[in-house]
Order: sequence, then structure tokens, then C-alpha cells
Amino acid sequence: MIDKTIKDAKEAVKDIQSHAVLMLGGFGLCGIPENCIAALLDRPLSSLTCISNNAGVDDFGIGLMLKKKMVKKMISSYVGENKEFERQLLSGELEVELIPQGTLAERIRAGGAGIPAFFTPAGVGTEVGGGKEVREFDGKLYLLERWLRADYSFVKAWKGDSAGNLIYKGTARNFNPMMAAAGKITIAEVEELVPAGELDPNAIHTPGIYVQRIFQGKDYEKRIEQRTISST
Amino acid sequence: MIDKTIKDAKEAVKDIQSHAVLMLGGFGLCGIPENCIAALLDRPLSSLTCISNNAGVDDFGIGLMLKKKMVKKMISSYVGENKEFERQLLSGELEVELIPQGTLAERIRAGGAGIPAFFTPAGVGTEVGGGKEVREFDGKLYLLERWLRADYSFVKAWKGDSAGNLIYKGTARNFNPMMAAAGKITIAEVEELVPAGELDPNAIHTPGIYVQRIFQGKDYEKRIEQRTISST
Amino acid sequence: MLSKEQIAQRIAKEIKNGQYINLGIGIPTLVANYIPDELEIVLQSENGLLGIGPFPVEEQVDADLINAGKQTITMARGSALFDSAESFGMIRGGHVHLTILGAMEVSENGDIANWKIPGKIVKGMGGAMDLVSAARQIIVAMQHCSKDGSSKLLKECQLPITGVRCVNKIVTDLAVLEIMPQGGFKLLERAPGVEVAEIRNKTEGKLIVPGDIPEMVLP
Amino acid sequence: MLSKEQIAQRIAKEIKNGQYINLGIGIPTLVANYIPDELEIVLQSENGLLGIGPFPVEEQVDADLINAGKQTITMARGSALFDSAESFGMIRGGHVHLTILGAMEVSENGDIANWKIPGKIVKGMGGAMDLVSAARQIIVAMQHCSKDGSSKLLKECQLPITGVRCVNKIVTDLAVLEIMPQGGFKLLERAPGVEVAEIRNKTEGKLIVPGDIPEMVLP
Repeated sequence: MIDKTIKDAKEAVKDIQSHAVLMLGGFGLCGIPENCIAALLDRPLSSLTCISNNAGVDDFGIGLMLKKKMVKKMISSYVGENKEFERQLLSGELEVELIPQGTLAERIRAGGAGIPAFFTPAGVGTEVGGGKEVREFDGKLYLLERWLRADYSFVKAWKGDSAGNLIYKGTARNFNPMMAAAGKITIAEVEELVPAGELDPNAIHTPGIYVQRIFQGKDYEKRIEQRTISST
Repeated sequence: MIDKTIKDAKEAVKDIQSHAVLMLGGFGLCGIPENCIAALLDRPLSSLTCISNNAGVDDFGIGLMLKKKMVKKMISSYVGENKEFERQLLSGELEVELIPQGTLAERIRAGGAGIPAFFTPAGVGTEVGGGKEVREFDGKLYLLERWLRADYSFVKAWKGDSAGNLIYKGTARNFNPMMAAAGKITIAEVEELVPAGELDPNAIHTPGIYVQRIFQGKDYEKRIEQRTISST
Repeated sequence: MLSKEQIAQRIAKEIKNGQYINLGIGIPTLVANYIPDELEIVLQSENGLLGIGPFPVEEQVDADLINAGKQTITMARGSALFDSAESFGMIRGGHVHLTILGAMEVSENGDIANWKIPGKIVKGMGGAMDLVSAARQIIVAMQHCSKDGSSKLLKECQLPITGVRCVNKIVTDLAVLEIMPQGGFKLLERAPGVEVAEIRNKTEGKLIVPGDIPEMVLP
Repeated sequence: MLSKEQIAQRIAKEIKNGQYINLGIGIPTLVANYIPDELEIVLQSENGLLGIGPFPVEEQVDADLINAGKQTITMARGSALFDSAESFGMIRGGHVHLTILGAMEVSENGDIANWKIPGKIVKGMGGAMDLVSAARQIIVAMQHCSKDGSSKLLKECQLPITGVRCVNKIVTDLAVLEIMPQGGFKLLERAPGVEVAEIRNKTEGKLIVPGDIPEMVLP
């Protein structure tokens, strides 16, 4: 099997240039590529476009990249609680494109699957529909939406093998599988990296064909945004 | 968890009417709903539309339904070796719509996922493109294709639970997951049915929401079309 | 006037056995606390889970298991995990029976506005536009009036809308109302002690009062 | 003139380390037998497997594990299973590096016909149209002429086509040829003992002969 193993996050991000389009997996801070984000912070990058469902918080996740002014544009569905984000947005330093979450997921899925455009009902009659083709099918209106693709996709998985096969855990899967397929170069960081052949082929969420680089990450913080405890 | 368990194949198919649109999972004879096909043969049905990648062989799979003249139309990508099929086709008793396999898979996936139409490059410039909208995206031509949905979908899985969650085995997965999502009523037959909670939520291929009826099948023949043995 | 908990309690009575349900953030999340034990239902979390369980006890907390509100959760028995494309395929494809969500405004033809206030920082629509465009049934949990006393049940939404002609039912602190196919808020129930006159007064959009209106029965 | 096995052998030389490859039915399937052991490649089966292994020995035969030709197979180390939508997403999305397939006709601009003969029963295109519409590189394995001696490398395909302007390279029993961007079959290699004149004679479409043409080197 083709071996995609690289040493670490530093090696993973060494060829990324300013102005690149990046996808970063995760929902909130759950399932984000922590190691790669840290390594990106050490590179002199600017004017990046980041496609990610959320934009991190002030001191974690993509929020750290915003703080270093590496990001020109965010493409997200919800940008949550992030003061520096708000400041840059209001000052015009940062551009934001908000996309309905399902449309975002499907546009990324379409990018990986070679579907250049598709129709979806989300956003019909709202400002999201502005400038987009509207068409009726079976009596209901739909918007035409285009695929999204990236120069680099960063995904975080639970287990991976040297062939690039990935298994995610819990709801940390979220946007990672679609982004893995939609990146020209996809970089996977995993909590546990095993030799090819050790993962059950029937349990794999992302087939290795989509992954160009894989490494075992370290020191995962996995910050929790809303620690909610049951009283019982 | 909602319990979708029913007794057997006979109960599964009892309300199906003539003229219904059915989807049947499987690739060749691999992963086909053997029990449900057998039960359908005992019902006085005719003029069915069957959406299935293949049409079985003369004495197995959908071929048995053809022999009983239950099928008015097949929607498939490859109809293979089936003499009765050929006879009915030539005599005009049977209508066949041939669709590129990837387009078929994606149209069914679109049906389940609420995407009424999408663009695909398969078939551009061929007779498959006849009458379809052609549009250029980024310098390449694509055809507009519509979703496919069914009145009933029949899928075959390896393991399932009472909540309708399914796990397939090997390449018997094929069209089953998309068909499970694209049926108004989806009927799953499984080799092993377990109580809800016994399957790993992270290993499930078809979430139970898509399945309305599930039962443990029996006497699986799993006929092999090309038994190919390694000499070593 | 109902408290938020009572709005959630009243909405819980709309739930039927065997339903797959998506609960939005805020009052809708509270609905989960009032679903009768005898009903077998499944809660969908659009970040990739069918079968939300109770909040975890301290030892169960898992950063890799959260709901769409980013709260730590557990999984119910028989749950399934999937990615965001599958999750919204499920929603868009009409497989989720019931969506309960909050709103800033609802119009008499069923338009809903709940994602953006001009002049304020816009956080985004998240999954709301997908949910309202495709759910089979949408129930809105909201206050009948804003803090300044103006009606939030309007002829037309003033705020940017999230979806058109999609709301089926509304439960407010004052009333239960149904959106009629031809437009208009049909009054179904009054909150205990609230008169029809008050509801009429506080509903800017067309209110339809079909005879005597019963008081809500809360557990 | 090359045998089918030799056509497969010659095509195997086109394979590069690290490639994901889809092999069609017929001669293309034979290519797998000639891939050098030192190359790490992965064979994709469009019915849902990355990492086709050798045919099984008797005890390994599993009806639930077949290739796109419906033959029983095994899985290679590190393989992955998936459904047909994912499989064709992989193909359509350009993730498969190389597709090798058979053809009845190829035209000088790279059109391919391999699915239908008017007047004969049509079995269907299977995955061929998807593969030719999206693969990064397409190599065709075919006989140079039909049994009646007429050329199958044409100005324009006479049979219903499977895809337009998609073929990159052709390996026949007589020659290796490349489709030029501006059209035309550029002759790259001759089969051992076959003269350019014969190839010219048997190629109806525009043949481009760039100087001396070497003989193929087969192992």
C-alpha cells in the first residue's frame, strides 16, 4: 500500500503559500486539526482563505490564525463568539461569506465528488439566494449552488493508517470526511497512526485515496466550549 | 429507540401494490435482498418499475421477477446475462432505461438527500445526454441529472438493529445505503438482527432514520456469478 | 403568561411516538426535558448524531461528543454517528419529522426570521436555513412580543428572513397558533389567564379566532 | 503482433509508483498480473473497494467480496470499503489517477466507443461513461483492427460513443499511440516485427509518425 506517512505538523505545512485556499475540519472546537493550526502559526502566511464551519474562539482554533492576521476571508456557517473576529470584520480587514451549514457541507462534498453544481432548497427567498439561479422542480423552488474545493484540506481523525485511511470518533467526524475529498492536497493528523492493514476496511470513514499526507499528532487539548453536566 | 422490527419478508412486502416504483440494492448478485425478492414473487404484482444496478440472472435475483412478468420497466446501468430479459426487451414487453453507473448512484443519493438535480460530466456528447441540459462550468461540459426516489426500497445488510441501523459487509454494500435513503418506505433484511445498542454507533453505514421495516432474513444463497480462484 | 419552561412543556405535547426530531438552541433544547417517557423518539443533532442522550456525568464528559449547541452530551441506546453531509442530506431529504426552533419574527404566511439583525454583528445562520427549507413540520418557540412590547407575529417579517412559508405552528408565552395554508395565525389555545383580546392586541399579523379558544392544559 | 497478455504487459509499463488505478474488464484486468512488485499502487473496484488483492484460494472465497467484473477477489492490506456513490465520487472527482479500459473504436480526437453496437442487445454502459468522463489519464487496450480487417482507430467513431476527447494513450496488438491535443494518433512504438507501413495501413484516422519509431521492449 502507498505510504503517506510524514514526520509531523511542521513537515505537513511546509509548502503552503500565502493566498492559498484552506479547508479546516471541525464543528466548533470539536474535531479540529489542532497540530496543523499550531504549525501554520509558525509560518509567515497571510491572505489565506479558510473554509471551516466555524472560526474558532479568541484563543483557540482558527481564532489563533485570525489573531495573527493570516486570514483574508472566512467561508463559514456560524462564526460564534470571537472578539478579534468581530473587530477585524468591522474594520474591514476580514471578509466573511456565510453559507447555510447544509449547503456548505454539500458544496464541499460536491467538490470532492466532481459535481460542479447542484440544487438545494436552503436559502430560497432569503438574501442567501441573491444572484443565484432559482429553479422549480416538482412545484418547489431551489437554488443552484457551486462546488467548493481547496488547495489544502486539514482534517483530524481518531485513527489512521499509513495508506491514509481514517476513522473519526463521535461527533468529531462532522466536516472532516468531505473536506478530505475536496482538497488538492489533504493532510490528516490522527491521534493514533497504525500500519496499513490494522484498520478494519469495513469501518473506514475516509478511504486513503483522498489523503496525501498523514502524521500522528500530539498533545491534543480538545477544548470544550460548553461543558454541560447532568445533575443526576 | 424506535423499534422497526417486523416478522419476516412476507410481512415486509404485504402492502406493495402493482405499478409501484421499487429500488433493489446489490451489484450483480452481491448484496441483493434475496428474502424480499422471494416474498415479492408470491404476491400478485405487475407493472413494477425496478431501479437496480443490474437485473439478476435467469434463475436468481430480479431475473425471477422478470420471469413472472412482474416488471414493466428496469432502470439499471448494466443488464448482463439474462435470456428472459433479452426476450422481453426484444418483444417490447419490458422497457429498459440504461444509466451510467455513477450517475445512477448519484441520482439515488440525491433522492435521499433532497437534491432535486445536479450536474455530472458522465454521458456528455453521448446519446445519454439526449434531451438533457448541458452546461459549462470552468471550461468543462456537464449534464443536468434529476434525483431518483422510490415508493419502496429493498436493502440487504450484514447486521442490523431494531432501530434500523445497518452495517454491510465487503462489496455487498454498493447501492444499498443510497437506496435506503431514497425510499419512501425502506425495508431492510439482515443476516443478523440485534437489539438497539449492540452495534457500534461509529461503525454504522446506514443510520436507522432511513429504515422503516427490518427483519432477520434466512437461507441466504449468495450465489456467485464468477467464482475465480487463485492458482497459488 | 408562560415561562420558557412552560413553552417547552407545551411544545413537548406536540411530539408523537416514533418521530425523529431536531431541536434548535434555546427554548427548543428544553423540550427534551418534557418528552413523556412512554414515547419512543430520536433526537437528531445536525453535527452528526441520531440519538442524543442526557448530558454526561462528570466522568462521561467527552470533548468528541457534542450537540449542535456545542454542549457535551451522551449517546442514546441505538444511536448512529455520521458526517455533516449525511446529516443535512437527512434533513434536506425530509427524513426528520419535526423541527423545533426559536424565532425573532414569524409572518402570517409562515416566513421565519431568526438569524440576522441589521446593524448587529451577524454570527451566521448555521443549519437554520437548511432545517426550515426541508423539515416536514416546523414548530416555533418564541416570545409573542419583543421587550419593547411590539408584536413578533407580523404581517411581514421586518428582519432578513431565514425561510419562506415554512412554519406550521407557533407556541409563545401567550398562545398556541397555527399558520393557515392561505395565510393567517389561527389561534388554537390561550395561555392560562390570558384573554383573546390580549392576544389579538399583541398580534400584528392576521389573527383568526375560530370560536371559543380553550386554555392550554399543562402537566 | 502482440497477444492479449503482451498488450497487458506493455500497458503495465505505463504505471507509476503511488497511483490509484481502475482496471476495466477484459485485457485491462490482465494488467494486474504484470505490475512490477516494487511499485506501490492501489487498484480501485468501482463496486466499492480500494485495494483489490489476488483472487482467493478456495477457502477464502466470499460471495460478499467481488470486483466490478463480478469475480471473487480478496482485499489487499490497507484497503477500504465504501458504497457506490462514494466510489463514483472518487472517480468523478478525479482522485483515480489512471483508468485502463477496452474499446471497440477510438477516434483521432480521443473519442471512445465501447458500450453499444446498434442492432445487438445493449447490456449497458456500467461505469464506463463515468470513468471516461473524469479520469485523469485513460489508456485503452484494444485490437488495432476488427476481425474483418477494418481499422478500429478512426477519424470518427462509427459506433455510439462512450465519451468525447478523453483517451490519452492506446496500446494495440500493433502499436503504442498517443492522442495529440490537436487530434491525431501519434505513433510511439511498434510491436516487435511490425513495420510502420503496416500500422499506417491499418489506421484509418490521422497517423502522426515522428521520425524513427522504436520497437516495444517487453520483459
